[in-house]
Amino acid sequence: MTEKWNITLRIYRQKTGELPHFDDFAMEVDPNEYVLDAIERVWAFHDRSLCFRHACHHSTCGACGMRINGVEKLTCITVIRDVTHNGATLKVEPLRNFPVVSDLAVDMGVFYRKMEMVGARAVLPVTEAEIEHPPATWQPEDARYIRLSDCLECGLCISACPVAATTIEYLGPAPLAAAQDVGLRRSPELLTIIDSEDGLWRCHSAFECTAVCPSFVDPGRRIMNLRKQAIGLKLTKLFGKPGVPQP
Amino acid sequence: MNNQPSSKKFLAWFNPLGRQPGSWAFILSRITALGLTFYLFLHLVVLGRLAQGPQAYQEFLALAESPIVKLGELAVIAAVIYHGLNGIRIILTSFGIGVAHQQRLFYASVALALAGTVFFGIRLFGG
Amino acid sequence: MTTPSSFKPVSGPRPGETAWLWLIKIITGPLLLVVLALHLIVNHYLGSTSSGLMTYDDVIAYFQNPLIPAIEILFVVVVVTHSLIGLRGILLDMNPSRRVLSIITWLLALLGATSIAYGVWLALVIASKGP
Amino acid sequence: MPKSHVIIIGAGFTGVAIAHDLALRGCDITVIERGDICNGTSGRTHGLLHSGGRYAVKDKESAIECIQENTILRRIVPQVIEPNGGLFIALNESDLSYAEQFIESCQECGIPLDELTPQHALQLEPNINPKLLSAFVVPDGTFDPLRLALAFAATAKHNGARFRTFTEVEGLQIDGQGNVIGVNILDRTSNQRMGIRADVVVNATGAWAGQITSMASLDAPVTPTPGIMVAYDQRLVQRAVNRLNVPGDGDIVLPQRRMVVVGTTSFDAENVDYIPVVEEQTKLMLERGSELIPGIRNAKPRGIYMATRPLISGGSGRSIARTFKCYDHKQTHNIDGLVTITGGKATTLRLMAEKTADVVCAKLGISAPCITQDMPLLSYREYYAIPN
Repeated sequence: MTEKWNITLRIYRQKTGELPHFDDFAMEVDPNEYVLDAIERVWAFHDRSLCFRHACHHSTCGACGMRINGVEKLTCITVIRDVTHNGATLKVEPLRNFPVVSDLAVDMGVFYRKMEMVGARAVLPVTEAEIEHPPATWQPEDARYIRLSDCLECGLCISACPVAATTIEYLGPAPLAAAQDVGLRRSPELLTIIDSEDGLWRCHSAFECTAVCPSFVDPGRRIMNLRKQAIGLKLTKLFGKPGVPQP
Repeated sequence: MNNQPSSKKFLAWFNPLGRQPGSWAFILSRITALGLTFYLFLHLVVLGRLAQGPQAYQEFLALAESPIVKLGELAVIAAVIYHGLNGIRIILTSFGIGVAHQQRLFYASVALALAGTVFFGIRLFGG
Repeated sequence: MTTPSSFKPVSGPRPGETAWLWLIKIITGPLLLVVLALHLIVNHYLGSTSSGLMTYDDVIAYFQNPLIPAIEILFVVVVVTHSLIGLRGILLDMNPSRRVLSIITWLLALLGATSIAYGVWLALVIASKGP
Repeated sequence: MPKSHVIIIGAGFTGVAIAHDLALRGCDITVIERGDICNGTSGRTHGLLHSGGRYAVKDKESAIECIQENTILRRIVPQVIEPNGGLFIALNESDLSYAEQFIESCQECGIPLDELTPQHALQLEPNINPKLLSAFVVPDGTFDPLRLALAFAATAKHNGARFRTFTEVEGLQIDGQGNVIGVNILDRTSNQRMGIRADVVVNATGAWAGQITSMASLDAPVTPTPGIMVAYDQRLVQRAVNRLNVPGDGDIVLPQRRMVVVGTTSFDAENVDYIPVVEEQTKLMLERGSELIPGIRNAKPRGIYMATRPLISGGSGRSIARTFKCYDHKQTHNIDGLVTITGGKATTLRLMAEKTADVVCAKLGISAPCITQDMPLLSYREYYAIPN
C-alpha cells in the first residue's frame, strides 16, 4: 500500500480588487508525487477558482514555476518528499519580480520579450548544448541533430535574482545567459543590448540564479563568460581590428 | 505582497534569509562598502586637522586612543579585508575563473577577514 | 533561428558606457588593495606610538620623502574613484530615472573631484611644512 | 459588413490553430480558456511529431494526415521542433514479421522509409537495444507542446484574435429557437461574470467537449482515454524510437531537451479533471522503454504525467473526417451557432483547424480559402508582445 502523507497546502491567493491572502487546503498526498499534482487536485476537487499555470508536467515547457516554502521550484518535477514532511505545511507562492495575474499565475510578458530581444535560441545543434560530459560517441556530423535548448524560460532565475528585485528594467539572468549562448561572435550587435546599465554590469555575482535553475543552464557562469566576451570585444574595437570579437 | 520589482524594497537587499552564500557575499560587500565609504570621507576630514597645525592634531591623537575609536578602526580593518577579498572573488569569477568554487572563495574571504580582525584586534587592544 | 526582434521590453536598456565604469572599478579595486597595504604598512606600522599612530612631527618628517605624498595622492585618487563608482552602483539599484541618474553621476563626479583635490592639497601642505 | 465574431472555447492545440486560421480568413476572434494556453491534454501530449509510421498499417487515413502535417509543421514552425527523425526497431521474430506490411503501408501512405542494418542503426543510435534485428528510419520528430501552441496563438493574436485566459464558460446563451448566440463567462482572475455574443461558438475543448455540449443539452461523442508518459533525466537518443509491431503500450520513446519520454498506455476514465498516476503503468513504461533503450534502467524518472486523449466514440451525426470529429450542430441537432471539434492528434492540429474553419466559414458565408499551410508562424514569444 503506497505511503500516504497528510499535508496542508498554504496557497497564495490574489484576485483583482481583493487583498492578497493565503488559503489552507488539507490534502492527503503520496510523498512520491509531484507538488504540481497536489496543486492540480486542489483545483480539481477543492477550489475551481485557483489560477495557476501548467502545461507539460515534465519540465519542458517552463509554465509551472512557483516558490515552494520560499524557494523557486519547477513544481512539475519537485517531489513532495523532497520539500516537506508528513503533517507539515507547504507554502505555495507565485514567482517574485513578475506581475501576478491571479493567485499563482504570473505574467511572463516582459521576460519573454527580453528573451526575444536578445534572440534567445529556442533550438540549437545538439553538439552546441554545453553538457558536462558529452557522449564519447559524438561524431562531427552529429551537429546536424537539432534539439530544444536547455532554457525553459520558466523564470525561476528572475524570481531568485536580488538585482531583478530592484527593477523590471534589468535584463535578468536568463536573457543574459541566452545572449551568452548566442554569443557576441555570432551577433556582435548584441553588445549594444547587453552592455548597458540594465544589462551585464548590474549583476552582483550572487549566483542565486545558478542555484535555482532546474534545467542545466547555469546562468551565473554564462553571465560571467559574457562579461569576458564583452570586454574582449570592446577592447578589440578600441585597439585591435574593429568588429572581430574575441571568443 | 506586491510581487513587482521595486526600488523601494532596498531593505530587502539585506535580508539574508533563505538565500545562497552568494547573496550573503553581496550583502556583506554592500554593507562594508557603505561603511568604508563613510570612513573614507571621515578619514579625509579628520586628517584636515594636520593642516591646522600640531595643536589640533595632538587633540585628534588623544581622541584616537579612546577604545571606541579603536573599535571603529578594527571594524574598518575587518571591512577592508572582507570587501577586498570578496572583490577579488567577484573579479575572478567575472572572468570565468573559479566560478565553480565561488562559494568556497566567499567562505575563505570571511574566514580571512575574521582572522585579520583577531590579529589586528590583539595589536590594537593587546598593546 | 529567431533573430532579435524589433519590439523593446519595458523601456530600452539605458545607454551609458557602464562597461568602462565597471572596468575602472575592477581595476581600481585590486590597485586599491595594493596601495592600501602599502599605506597601512608605511603609515601605521612604522609609526612610533603603540597603536601605530604617528605624532605630528613624525608625519611632517615622514612626508619630506617625496615618495610618500606621491603614494598618498595615488591612494586618494584610487580609493575615491573606486568607492564613488561603487556608490553609484548602489544608487543605481534604487532604480532612478535617467534624469536623476545623470544628476547622481555628476554629483558623484563633483564629489570625487573635490575630494581628490582636497587630498592632493592636504598632502602638499603637509609636505611643505617641513624644515 | 462588419467582421463575424467567432468565440473559440479552449486554447489547446485545436483552439489556437482555429483562432490562427479564422483570423487569417477575416473573422473577429475571442478565445476563452479556463486555464492558461495549453494547460489541458495538449500540454501533456507525448510530444511526438508523427511521421504516420505508427498508424500506417492499421489506420491509413491518419497516417496520410500525419505525414502531410508533419512536413507542413516542419516548414511553418521549425523553432519548436527537434526534427531528427525516428526509428522503428524490430527486437524479435514477431516484430520482424510485422515489417513487410509496415513497409507496404508506409509506401502506400507516402511515408519516406529506408531500412537499416542493425549495425548501421546502432552506429546512428548507440543506446538502442543492441539485440535489434532490423530498423527503419522515418521522418518522426519531437516538439515542445506549449511553444507549438504559443506559436499559433502568437500569430492569431497579431492578426487580431483576443485571448481571455483564466476565464471559464459557465453556460451558452441560447435564443428562442434553441440556437447558440453567445456564452456566459466567469473571469477567474476577478470573479466577474459577463456574456459575450458571437455569430458562431466553436467548442474546441477536447476531452471536455461533453461539458460544453451538455450546456446545449447535447451528447458529446468523446470518450476520455488517458495514457501515461514518463520522462527520464537522460537524453539517450537523438531520434524517436518506436517498437516495430502492432501499436501497443509503451512502444514509443522520444528525446526532448535533455530527457527521453516513454509513452503511452490507454484506459478509460470518467472524471477528466484529474487522473491519478497509476503505479503499475509507471513500471510498465520502465519495462517497455528499457526494451527499446536499455539505458533507461539507470536513468531517473524526472516527470510522470497522465494525458487524457479525446477519443471519439460513436455519437450521433456525420463527421467530415474519420480521424477527428468536427461537425456543425445545425446539421446534426438543428442547433445553429455551435460547432464542435474533438478527437484527432497533436500533429494534425493545423488540419483539424482547417476543416473546422471551413465548417465555420460555410456557416458565415465566408469564401476565403485556408492559407495556413504555407504561412510561417511568428516566434512563440511574440504571443507576449501584446498583453491579453
